[in-house]
Amino acid sequence: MRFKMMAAALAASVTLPFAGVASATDLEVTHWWTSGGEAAAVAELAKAFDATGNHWIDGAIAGSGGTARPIMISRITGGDPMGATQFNHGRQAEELVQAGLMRDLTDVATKGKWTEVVRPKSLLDSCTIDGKIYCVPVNIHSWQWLWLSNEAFEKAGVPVPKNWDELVAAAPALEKAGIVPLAVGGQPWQSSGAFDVLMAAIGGKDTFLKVYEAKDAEFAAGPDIAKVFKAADDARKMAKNTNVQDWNQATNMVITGKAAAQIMGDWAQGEFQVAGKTAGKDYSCLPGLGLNPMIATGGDAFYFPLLKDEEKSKAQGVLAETLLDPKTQVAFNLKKGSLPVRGDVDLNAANDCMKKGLDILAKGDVMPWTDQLLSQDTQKQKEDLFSEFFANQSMTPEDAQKRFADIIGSAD
Amino acid sequence: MNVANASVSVQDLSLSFGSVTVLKSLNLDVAEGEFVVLLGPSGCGKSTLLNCIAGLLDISDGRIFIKGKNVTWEEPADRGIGMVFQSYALYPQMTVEKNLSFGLRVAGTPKDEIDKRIARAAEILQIGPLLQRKPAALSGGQRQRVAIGRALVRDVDVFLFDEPLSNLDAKLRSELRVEIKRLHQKLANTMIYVTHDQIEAMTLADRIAVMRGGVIQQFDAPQVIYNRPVNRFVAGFLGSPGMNFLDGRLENDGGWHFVAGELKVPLASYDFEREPSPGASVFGIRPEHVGLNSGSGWPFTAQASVDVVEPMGSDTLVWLKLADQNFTVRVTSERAPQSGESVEIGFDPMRASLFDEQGNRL
Amino acid sequence: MSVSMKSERPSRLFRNLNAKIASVPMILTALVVFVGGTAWTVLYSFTNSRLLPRLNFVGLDQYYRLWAAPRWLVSIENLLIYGVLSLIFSLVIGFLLAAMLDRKIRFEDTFRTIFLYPFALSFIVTGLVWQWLLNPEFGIQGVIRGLGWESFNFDPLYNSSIVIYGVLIAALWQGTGLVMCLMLAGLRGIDEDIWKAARVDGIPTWRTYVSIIIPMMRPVFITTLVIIASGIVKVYDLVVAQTSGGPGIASEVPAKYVYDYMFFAQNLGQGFAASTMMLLTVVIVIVPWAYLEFGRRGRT
Amino acid sequence: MSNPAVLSSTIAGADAVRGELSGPRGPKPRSVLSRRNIFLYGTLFLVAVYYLLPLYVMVVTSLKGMPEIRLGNIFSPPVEITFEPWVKAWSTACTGLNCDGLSRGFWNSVRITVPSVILSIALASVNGYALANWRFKGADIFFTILIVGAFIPYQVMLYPIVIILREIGLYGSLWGLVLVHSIFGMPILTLLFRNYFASLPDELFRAARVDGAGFWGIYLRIMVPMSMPIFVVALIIQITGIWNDFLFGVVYTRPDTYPMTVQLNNIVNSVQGVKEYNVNMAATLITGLVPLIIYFVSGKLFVRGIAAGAVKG
Repeated sequence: MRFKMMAAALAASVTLPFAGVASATDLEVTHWWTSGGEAAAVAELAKAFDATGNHWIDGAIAGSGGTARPIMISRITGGDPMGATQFNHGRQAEELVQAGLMRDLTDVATKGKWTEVVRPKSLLDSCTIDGKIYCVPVNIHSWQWLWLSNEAFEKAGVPVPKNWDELVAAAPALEKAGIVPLAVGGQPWQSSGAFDVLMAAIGGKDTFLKVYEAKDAEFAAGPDIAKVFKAADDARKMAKNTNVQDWNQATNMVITGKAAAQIMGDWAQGEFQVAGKTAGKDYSCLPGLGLNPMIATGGDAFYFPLLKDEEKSKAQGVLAETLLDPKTQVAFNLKKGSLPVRGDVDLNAANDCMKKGLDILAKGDVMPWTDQLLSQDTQKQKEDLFSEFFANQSMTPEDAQKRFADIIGSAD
Repeated sequence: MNVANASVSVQDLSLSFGSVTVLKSLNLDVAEGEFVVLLGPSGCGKSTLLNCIAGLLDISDGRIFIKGKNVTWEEPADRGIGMVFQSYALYPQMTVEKNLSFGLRVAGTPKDEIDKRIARAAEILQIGPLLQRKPAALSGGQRQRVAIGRALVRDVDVFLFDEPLSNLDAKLRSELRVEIKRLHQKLANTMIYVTHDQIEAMTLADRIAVMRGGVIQQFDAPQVIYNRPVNRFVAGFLGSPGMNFLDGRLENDGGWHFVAGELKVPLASYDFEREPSPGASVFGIRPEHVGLNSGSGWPFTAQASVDVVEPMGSDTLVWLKLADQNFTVRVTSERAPQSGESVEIGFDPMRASLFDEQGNRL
Repeated sequence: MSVSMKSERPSRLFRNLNAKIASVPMILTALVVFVGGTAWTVLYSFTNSRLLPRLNFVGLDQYYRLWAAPRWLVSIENLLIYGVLSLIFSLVIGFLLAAMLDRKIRFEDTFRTIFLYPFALSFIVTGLVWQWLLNPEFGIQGVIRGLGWESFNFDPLYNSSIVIYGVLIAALWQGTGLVMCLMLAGLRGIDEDIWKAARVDGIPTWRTYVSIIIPMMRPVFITTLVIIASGIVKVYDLVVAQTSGGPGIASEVPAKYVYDYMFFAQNLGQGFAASTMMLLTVVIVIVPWAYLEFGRRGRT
Repeated sequence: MSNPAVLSSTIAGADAVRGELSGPRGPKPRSVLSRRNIFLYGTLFLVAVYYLLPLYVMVVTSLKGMPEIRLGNIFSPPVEITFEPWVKAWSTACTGLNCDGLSRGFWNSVRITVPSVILSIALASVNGYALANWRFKGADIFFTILIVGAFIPYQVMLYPIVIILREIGLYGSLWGLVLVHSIFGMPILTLLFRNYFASLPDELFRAARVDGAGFWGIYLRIMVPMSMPIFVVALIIQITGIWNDFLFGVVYTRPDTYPMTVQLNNIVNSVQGVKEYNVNMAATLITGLVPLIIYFVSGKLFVRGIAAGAVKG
């Protein structure tokens, strides 16, 4: 019986791909949003775009930006560009723009008065090269969050910490209860990102900018940063039993109470939501690790390769408009767990954590993030360093700091 | 011989692979309808020469004419040759009939013509019942017959055989040898036949070309080659057991003599090729040209002691010590001596071959 | 000479013309893709190309940086360990299995199929399965601990110092079947008389293998070596699927460094410099040998 | 002057193969229950377990439900067999917005594999034939380059290939990918074919030339029909290699023609909350099914084909 059903299912699904062909302009959109919360958010964008009479062809490539980006870049440089593609805004697409491969969106932006609605303004600045606008920011993602499992602390019999230092203090109790105090997945960008968060939280905005914007290697080798490395050392000790790779598996450890905390961007919130958890009740969040509440204005943006096809170019314009449409912004960002890029939208539906973020944003406590400040090359070197630092307990914070300073010294 | 009336003419042919020269400025003219055997030890270049004639190897220098036509750079198929290989080289996936007709089909010969030729070849070679079989289902002799048939159907002027019988056992070999001879008599085609087997060479050839080191040593009728070898190599290569060679000196004391130790052979009856001069030389005589204890009647006799006696059925080989050198004599079995015995040998110096220090015939 | 020279020696170029035409794809592949691609890569390794290749020369900067990068050094070390061990183990295991199968055993087909099937699976699949089997929580370690041996410790993928051996286990699982197959084919190609002769001479079996059979199988070993070695240099998918280079950078390999720096870090120049180093090593090791093996031979 | 040992087996390619595979050649084992036999079979059995374990775990896991996986150990057989993971992997697993599982990729893989296998084998066999039988000046140099090319990591070549494909206008098309597969399959396949053709008796080739067959005539009418064993080997290697390819499939095509492995990667790597190991394993098995079946069915032909000359240097 079961076999028959399966066979039928197989047969049905085989014929499907050849069935539906859309009549409106098809636009292929590539991105690397494939986790539960991310996929749900993309679905909102697709829905909004389809509603304009066009058709969103989804080109999701799993495995984070590292897998997806080379494919996207190859296709753009190889002369077979997609209709639109996700990049982290910042410096990733700079050269593609300079090579004249990307479409200038200034006309669409002027029409939609983007300069007025996009907030904070720095987002649009990242999209602007030589006075022309080349990308559409869709959300603000900030890294500086500490996610806490209320259940884990309850189990360990300690109060839910209010900041990073309290978490460090609670670690022994957590470990005794068989709970991993801090979940850090094995992917290199996670440890690297966690370190940046620690720097911003412990050192503050000025320290952060001095290292990453001014690229002051001497300062990076100095005592201020040594403090950050000390904290990173605490972090890796707490994280040493994590044993997972993906960020959302690490998040899942917090969701299920196997781990007490995770330093992760606001996109983690999407996972809590998908799991049906409520902010404040099941989990807590501490922006800026509870030390230094700030919002980094990193985030995602869509870029539009220059296409020859008139129809498609027109559809690109429509998509660009749609992405910044207030309704789309709300729907997308609620699912994604990120903050909208326009200040004039109604986010009543937002949960506790999101509201915290919005408040900080409203106060203007914003800072740029490494995506905007550092080249991918420097980022990668940093990732190599911190993934080694977090995995290899025998590497001293001093050694790591020395290498870190070298990287900053040669950064561009 | 003039190129125009030679069936196959090879002129100044050289072949080298890199720095290795395999054939050196070689000349060979084969007459119409002639059966020529290329004979020599392995590595002498005889198969290479055949492959050059067939067009299977690109030569480095020289020219090749077949039927008066310069075919030096023609494709093998356009040279009017048929070739039979040592390993038969039958196409394993084709039936005998397909094997026979492959070349004709490639050339686009009409179907009825193909059938006619196959029928004829099958009749000549008596392979009619095998036509629908695959080569794997044939015996060695049958395979070789098919291989010959493949050359036959092409209706060519020149047949090339590349050691066609070496993969067969002794009995089959002699059977097929006769058959090839019969075939030649019947077809009267020009045939060039490569072998290292001197019996095949002697029995089949109109003329034999003895080769060594890429050079033809002697090219003549089998009897001439056998009886008047031009050099020591040719003399030693033909005949089994090989020719006896005695090292000694040529001396002239009132007539030419060959002297080795106590042995002194008068050479009055020897037909010198050129004016001899005194000095080191080699005296050669074939074992079958020597008599043993046969009394008088020989122009020359000498005493020798028997070393080993080898009965070979029809006759017996007697290994002797003559002037402290090895010497063999072939005698009929009933006249065989005992080992250790002292015997008298006799021969006619007229039948001997004398060579100078360089091994060339005197 | 009574006959005129009709056919002149044809131009060298047109000799074997069809063979040359048929070899055009090969020649193009060799020249355009392999030589051309390599030359292009080497050229751009002297530039500071980032996301897109640009001819902005910076001399040997990329190489200085490469050899100063701890991750590159770890990668090289890993490739050495992995390469040497996987070469030795796959040859030894492959040969032993083949020798065992060659001993007139029953169920030879079954055993052979079992040893060979992993080769049908991609490295991605291999990596995933072994990642799972070696997972300390519910893989082999977990199961054995569950049986009561609490202190049992086997977590190669989560232990920096032995992680490369964890990768090796999976690689051997996937690759030895093919080696066995090649070896078995080689053993089957050896004349049975050799065995008889060895037996008559009273040579022990192991000695026959070592002194007679293995030397006779030289061509098989060479083909096998080409296949294994080319796989080793290229190892990438397996590491990505199994460990992603972790923990930390403990299981990084050169091919992954190349890929990561070209595409993640968007530093083509650095990726090309690493590629060039890999190519250089390959060329130094392979070319003299390949030329001797495949080039100088022929014309028999 | 050929070696008689080779010549004796020249009667037929098929014949030669049969001869070589007449059976095991090793020394004859002693009585059934000798210590030696126990050791032999014992070792083989243990090794077989090592080889089968991962497959067993994959199959067993793919038939379990998630709760059972979380509780039980990976080696225990499923308490309750469910085909749910298989159905999900095939038809409903999601990547981004596309929730049609592996089914879409399956046909793409077929469309990629078939022409790639045909073209790559056609090219490599002609190359091998030209190298073995029609040696021309310089051929060896190209062949050496090709063999060295086998050692170049694909990642290194990604970028130059993008440029080449762009210049010839094949980037992003199915034919571009077919070409890439043919190029990268060329070194090893050419080596195999060259070795095989070189092991065939040269006299057959000469006989065919005397019969008037040209380069292509000999290839098609003499060589190919005699070379089924090596074609089978090449077929198996290529089908497996191309079917399992991920890198080229993802870089040189577009999403609507992504092969199955890309979908596998998407399913396995796009973690939605908890890793669904059962679905992952089912997806893995489904993806590996085509090459696995080929191996289980034709394993014998594979060894036979390799024995028939592919490894004779």
